[in-house]
Amino acid sequence: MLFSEDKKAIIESLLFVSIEPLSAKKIGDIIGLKPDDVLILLTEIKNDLEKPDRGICLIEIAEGFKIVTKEQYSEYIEKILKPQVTSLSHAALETLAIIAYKQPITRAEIEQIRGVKVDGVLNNLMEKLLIKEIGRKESPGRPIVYGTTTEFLTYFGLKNLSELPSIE
Amino acid sequence: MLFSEDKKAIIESLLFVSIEPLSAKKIGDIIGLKPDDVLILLTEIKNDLEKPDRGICLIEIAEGFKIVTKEQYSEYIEKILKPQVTSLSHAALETLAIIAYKQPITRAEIEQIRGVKVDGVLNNLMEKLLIKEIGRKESPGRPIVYGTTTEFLTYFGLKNLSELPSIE
Amino acid sequence: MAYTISLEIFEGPLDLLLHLIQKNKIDIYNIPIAAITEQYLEHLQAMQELDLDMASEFLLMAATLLSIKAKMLLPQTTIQEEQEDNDDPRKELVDRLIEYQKYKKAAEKLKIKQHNQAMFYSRPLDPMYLEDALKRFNPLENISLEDFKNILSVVLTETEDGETVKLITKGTITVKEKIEYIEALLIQKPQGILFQNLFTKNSSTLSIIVTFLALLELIYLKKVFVTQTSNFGPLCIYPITTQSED
Repeated sequence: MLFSEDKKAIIESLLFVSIEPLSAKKIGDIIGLKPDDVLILLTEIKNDLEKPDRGICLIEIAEGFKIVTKEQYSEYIEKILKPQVTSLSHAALETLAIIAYKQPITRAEIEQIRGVKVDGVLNNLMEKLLIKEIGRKESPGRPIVYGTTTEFLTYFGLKNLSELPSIE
Repeated sequence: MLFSEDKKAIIESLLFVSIEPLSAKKIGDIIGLKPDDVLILLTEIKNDLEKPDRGICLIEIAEGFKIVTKEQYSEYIEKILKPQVTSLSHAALETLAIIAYKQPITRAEIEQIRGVKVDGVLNNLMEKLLIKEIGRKESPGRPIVYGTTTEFLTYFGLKNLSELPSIE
Repeated sequence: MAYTISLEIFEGPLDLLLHLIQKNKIDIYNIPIAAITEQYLEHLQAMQELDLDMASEFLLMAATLLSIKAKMLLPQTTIQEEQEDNDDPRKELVDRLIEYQKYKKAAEKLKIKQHNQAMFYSRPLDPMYLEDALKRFNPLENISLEDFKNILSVVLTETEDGETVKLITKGTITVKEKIEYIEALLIQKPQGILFQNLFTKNSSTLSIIVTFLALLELIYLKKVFVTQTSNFGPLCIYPITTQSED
């Protein structure tokens, strides 16, 4: 074994309590290892969890790593926790898709594509932390431009924006 | 093996998502096993977690079982959770500085200096144990006066208030 | 009513047009504009009769369709220089429909991803750990005594300059809005949220009070539960689970 068992144990404990996905760099900073070495240990943990007597798994999501329950056990989990309702309206999903693929984008540009006003939808998406204002466009009126957040990636199970499904 | 590996995996997934301790009976009800059989599997899980490359452990608490991180890793856990704890805003720091140097001071006097309402900020500082009510002023309405706490001194590593740098 | 309209709510004129195109199995690049315009206007009529809250965009599109229809009825002879593609009055509309359809499909794909991701459960925030971290947390950690002193000096100088800062609070915030806000956040963060994270540092007192009232209402409605492990400890808010404690 290259590293002390200790390091692997610490990584497990960190993944266990963290709400946000943890990057290899962040873990490395905390436990004093290079990101590449952290990645080796993360792979070991990932493999350990793949055994059939384990109920959780390590996923790569939103530029980091996170432990979650295996999907086949969701029916049991839902006897303890409320199902994670997927409550985005059609309008919200469409708007979110436009922002995700065309960010940075202004409200007017979104409205041009959808053909309807989107003020309400944008507020709703911002309250759900799925989008945020990421700056202003250098054009008359300097309109606000919007982009997606880390929570957006987590919500849709994406590692990063390049994993968005192809639309062509 | 007495039971399918599946059952053990489901128990792990349930323990993972539950922050409340789970009783053997409750787990049994969910996965369709007798409490005694659940106990056997819980013991197996407990033993698995005792290995030195694991960062979490199974504890029995309040008539139930719960997974927690191993105590020796708490210093690392803190580093992960710290960002969750909001640090002081500029408004809070300003208010704290005014109180530190001008104590005992009433809310109205602080507002006079800062030019804005400070109710929220005062509550925040009290919640963080940085200031406290230290009495009432002998003036109309007998307003509450505020001062700093022992914790405030501790955080700055001061023996007493006279060690605050002079502002002249 | 001569025909029954489905109560499908269209997200806008483009959505309705795409629906008509699909229903009629029409080639999007060669829309029979007269027929589609007629159907579009019928829908508009029905929406008005049903007193649906119809946005002005629907009327604007109706005008656009009628204008295209009129152009197509005119003889195509006038100016010979304008070539094929450009002189089809439908082109701009078709381009918009194609673009819109692209994102409609993307939304479908995202919906599937969202659904798949909902099968994975995270561990909720455990207040026990937070409590522990808070205890050892020094809110003044990164502030030197010198900085601290300077902060006061700046405040005092500003006051002497007679500069008054006016706080303009935003209009009314209703308990209902805050309830919706908290519920939305909890859907996003089913593992729980800290009470203090419901505000920004700029939140007004009114906003904080209204949020607290909203939280009380949610507790009363049994939609959330709140834990606090010690006096002045952090308040954690969780969505109510379906199980009953035994």
